[in-house]
Amino acid sequence: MPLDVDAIRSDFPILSRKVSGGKDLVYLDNAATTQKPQSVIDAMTSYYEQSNANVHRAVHTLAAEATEMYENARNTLADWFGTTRDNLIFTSGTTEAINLVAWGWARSNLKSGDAVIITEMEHHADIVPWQLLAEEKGIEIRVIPINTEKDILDMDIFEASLPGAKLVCVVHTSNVLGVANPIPEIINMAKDAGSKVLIDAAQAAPHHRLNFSNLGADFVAISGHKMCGPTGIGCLLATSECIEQMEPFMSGGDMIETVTMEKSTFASGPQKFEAGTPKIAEAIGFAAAAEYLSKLDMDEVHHHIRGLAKLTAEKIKSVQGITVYGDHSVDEGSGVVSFLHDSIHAEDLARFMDAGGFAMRTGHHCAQPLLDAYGVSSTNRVSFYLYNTEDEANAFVDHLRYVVEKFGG
Amino acid sequence: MPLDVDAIRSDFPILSRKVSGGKDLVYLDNAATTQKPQSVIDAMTSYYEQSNANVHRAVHTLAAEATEMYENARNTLADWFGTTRDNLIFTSGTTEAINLVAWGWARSNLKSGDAVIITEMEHHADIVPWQLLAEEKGIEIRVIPINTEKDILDMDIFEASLPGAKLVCVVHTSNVLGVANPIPEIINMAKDAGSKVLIDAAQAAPHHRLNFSNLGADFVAISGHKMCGPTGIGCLLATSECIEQMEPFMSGGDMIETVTMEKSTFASGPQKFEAGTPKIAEAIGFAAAAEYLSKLDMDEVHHHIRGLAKLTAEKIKSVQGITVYGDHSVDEGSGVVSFLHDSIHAEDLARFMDAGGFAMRTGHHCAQPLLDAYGVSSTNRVSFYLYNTEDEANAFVDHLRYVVEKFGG
Amino acid sequence: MSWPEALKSAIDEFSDVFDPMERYEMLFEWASEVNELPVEEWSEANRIHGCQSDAHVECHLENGLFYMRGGADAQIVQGLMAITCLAVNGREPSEVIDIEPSFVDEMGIKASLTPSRSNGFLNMFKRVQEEAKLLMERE
Amino acid sequence: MSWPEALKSAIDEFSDVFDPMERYEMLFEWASEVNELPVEEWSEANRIHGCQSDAHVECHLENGLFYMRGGADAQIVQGLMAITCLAVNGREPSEVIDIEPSFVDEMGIKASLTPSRSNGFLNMFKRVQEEAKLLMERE
Ligand SMILES: Cc1ncc(COP(=O)(O)O)c(C=O)c1O
Ligand SMILES: Cc1ncc(COP(=O)(O)O)c(C=O)c1O
Repeated sequence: MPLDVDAIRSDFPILSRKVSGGKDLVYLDNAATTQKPQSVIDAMTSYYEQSNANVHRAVHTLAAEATEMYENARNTLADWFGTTRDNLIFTSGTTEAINLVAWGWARSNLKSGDAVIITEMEHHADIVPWQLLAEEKGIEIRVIPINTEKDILDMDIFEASLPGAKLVCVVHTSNVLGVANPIPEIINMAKDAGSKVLIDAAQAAPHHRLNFSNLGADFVAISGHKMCGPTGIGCLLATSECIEQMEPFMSGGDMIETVTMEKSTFASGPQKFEAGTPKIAEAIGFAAAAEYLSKLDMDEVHHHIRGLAKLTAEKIKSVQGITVYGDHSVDEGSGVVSFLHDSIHAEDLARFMDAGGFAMRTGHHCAQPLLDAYGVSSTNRVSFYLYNTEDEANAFVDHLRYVVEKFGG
Repeated sequence: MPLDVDAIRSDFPILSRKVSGGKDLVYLDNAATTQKPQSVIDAMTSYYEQSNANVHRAVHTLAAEATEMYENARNTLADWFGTTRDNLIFTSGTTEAINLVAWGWARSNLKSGDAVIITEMEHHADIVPWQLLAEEKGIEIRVIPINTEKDILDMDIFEASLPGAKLVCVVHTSNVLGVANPIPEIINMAKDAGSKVLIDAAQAAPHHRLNFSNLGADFVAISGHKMCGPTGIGCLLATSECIEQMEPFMSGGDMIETVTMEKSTFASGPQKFEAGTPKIAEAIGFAAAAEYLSKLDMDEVHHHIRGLAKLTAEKIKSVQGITVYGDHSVDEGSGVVSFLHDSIHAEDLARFMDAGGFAMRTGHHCAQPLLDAYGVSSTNRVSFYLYNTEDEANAFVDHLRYVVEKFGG
Repeated sequence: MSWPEALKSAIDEFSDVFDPMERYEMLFEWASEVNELPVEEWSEANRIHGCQSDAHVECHLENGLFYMRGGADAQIVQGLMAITCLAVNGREPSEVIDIEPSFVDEMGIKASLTPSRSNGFLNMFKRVQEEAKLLMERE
Repeated sequence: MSWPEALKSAIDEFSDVFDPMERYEMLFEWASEVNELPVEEWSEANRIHGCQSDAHVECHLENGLFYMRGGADAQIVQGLMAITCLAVNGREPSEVIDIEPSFVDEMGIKASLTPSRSNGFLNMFKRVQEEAKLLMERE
């Protein structure tokens, strides 16, 4: 059964906003962050209005309620991501999740000369932490280039790079191209070569129901705000084996077992990496987002989002002067379409589109090396989500055509 | 003019909650986290319902609005804390702020043999990061003991410990004792000795208007959720000199200048330490909290809170079997009162108090070394805030008396 | 799950009471009814982690049936142990493993069934079930 | 702040227009009116950081009065530079330092006056003011 997009739209209060002199908002910047359904906003409001208290280690009613809500949020999310509460560490987002792997796991488990594989398709969040670690520890970074003809990773180079690699870090779905990488194949090859695997699922989690157990990765990094959840929260999924290998990163309250002035001992499991007062309302909101998505058929969600991207890519390709980046002929991939006009500056184009009510992003999308590979320094990017409609996609194409006709001469 | 506590109470929706079979909630766990006024909740809701977008680097209307709201939040908070936006780094709370000093500043600016001074009064958040750093870098930790007779730090030992110290880390106001340390004196002495100073202001910021410029500290760590703000946000105030000395900690998007596969260069100022999608709604909520407080006379707020603590401490001292910890005869200090009964277990006592509607905390309050110094492993703790009333304090004392009469035999 | 008679009547007794204060008082009284583990037998090995109180539990089989003894320095925890004894003692270990800890909820005691490191009751109950499992395997 | 006549009439012209699309179109046209800094003179030294477009500005004094020339690869940014020229050119550098960038707001152009690293207009405007300051000090 196809998605009831009208019903979905009515769940998102912001979608009735007007912008740019009374125009309907057409929000096409979902790869940057998605909007939030009322149920997510309400979950947080109701937490603050009814049950707010610091969690853990207190017996009073509010603290018990808050703890229950917070820990149930962990259960809900673990369940949604196909894992257990003992394998889910709350972070502030994908960036912190990857940093936690770098600082908490790689720093103590890799040594000088060990190799970490990353790809040219990565977001800065999956590049810079490895560069800093490499500099500090003398770790070798091997980069898998992208084949810019086919918009895919060079799997031959990947295979050749595997011997001696201790960690493979790869983005599930590119935030610039919308292209999905062959993740099962990558994980299998890496595992066969004895390497751990970290998947950046920031763009994949919003429209796939990831199953951590089935996936077979060692680490998966996710942002809540890109999948209907609040800002300031995300999670790292990690195998029990890896969690046990990890050293404390952030330290302080709640992650300890005992503290004396001489020495401290640490909690086990996820809690060891969750120092300080947790992101309580955020965890509750994130779980409400998973609950919201759980009521939908995620295959349909994917189909819908990807369909809009394919449609849009196909149509704008024929607009004079427009180049589309990324292969949009395949069904895998996300709702992202990057493009450029050959004479209208990307920023001007974005402003003209905004003037028509269309919210899209322009820039390097925190993926400078990928753009370098394509020989550009920025792209225009639209990215669809479950509440976008075919009418919106068509209106976008029409307005783009109008702008190009007017200014593309 | 004294506070209009009735008016204040009506700003906090949760205060009309009933607990424990219809009893009025008397929320006395404010040192753990405070409640949120409607204006803070509304600021976040309205952000999500009207303006949610990822900030920075996009030109569309929502992104511009969100960026403006987020950056104005930084201005508001910098202003509230007596500093500039270039000296305020958003973190998830005090814990992350202190970790940022440890990982971002101390790790690259201290070397083996350098000394860091901490005190026995610290929260685990200001102990464990230093222990981890000491272990890694061979840094010496010098501990200033507390004089448990007078409930103050031993300033002679402090003075004697200063030579060679590179960093003094001290809690402004104890979360267990409610005692305020002689911060100006400590800062002066440390500065004279050529040491940097980090102040843990988690408990002080909620009822003092801190002025970072006047204070003269190098670093101040603050949590939003303890001062009417949302969970998941706080900040580190740092001098420009120290910010310049700091190396990147978390890395990824938004904190870079350029990224290539070979090397990255970094943004300057606070942004260098704010990797990834920021805590947007949280920053806006935190600023709304500062705005809420800015409408009150903070001297009166302090006076009110401290007054309730003094009153309560005085009254419960005379209850049979009760020992109060901390000196509550002085005007400085917070709304915290820790105590124990000599035969009723702290947890039982907390449950009995909860049954009467009184929310208080029990445990080691993430300050095990301090409790060790007093020879106890946990305390009962009430902590007052601006919305608490004298009636609530008195009702608390009455119920405590009743419980002690009934079970303290 | 159908509860043993003794537990049933305890649940009835508690759920008749509306005021949580009274309910805690009752639990406080139950504390003395626990099959007590004397303080001399408290050890690091039988300590329950994640309790705010110092709580210990010892489990064994008698004629193939499960029995626990407990002790804690907090009376309410000890009261919860006494109630737990009603639920588990004299049962097959395989039954003990399957018992849901929901009886405390039915009693109206906000022991909170959230899995969290510091949830004393739940940690105690899980420990009892783990011991039952071990005893069963060892048989 | 009272604006120079030329700027005032530009402000009037813009604020008469309701549709943001039209306003951008107008600004696009203004782009050609900037005291242009030819591409040959674009250098790393005169590049404005924090713009999404490649934008450059050169400032100097003529008879003690301030003048800027600008160039950018994005037309709207260049249009904003042209408007800025109206605001600053031919003024005392000390006046330039005091000008508020609010004129773009009055024109109804959502250039957003938020201080943020990536706010192109504001970074450009600040750069112009810094140059004015330098020129004043150097005098
Ligand atoms: C004195 C002190 N320092 C640090 C912290 C840690 O703050 P947070 O948990 O918000 O990071 C607290 C709060 O528990 C505190 O009271
Ligand atoms: C592929 C990818 N990785 C990582 C990130 C960083 O996520 P966050 O900013 O939520 O930490 C993003 C989002 O911008 C992304 O698209």
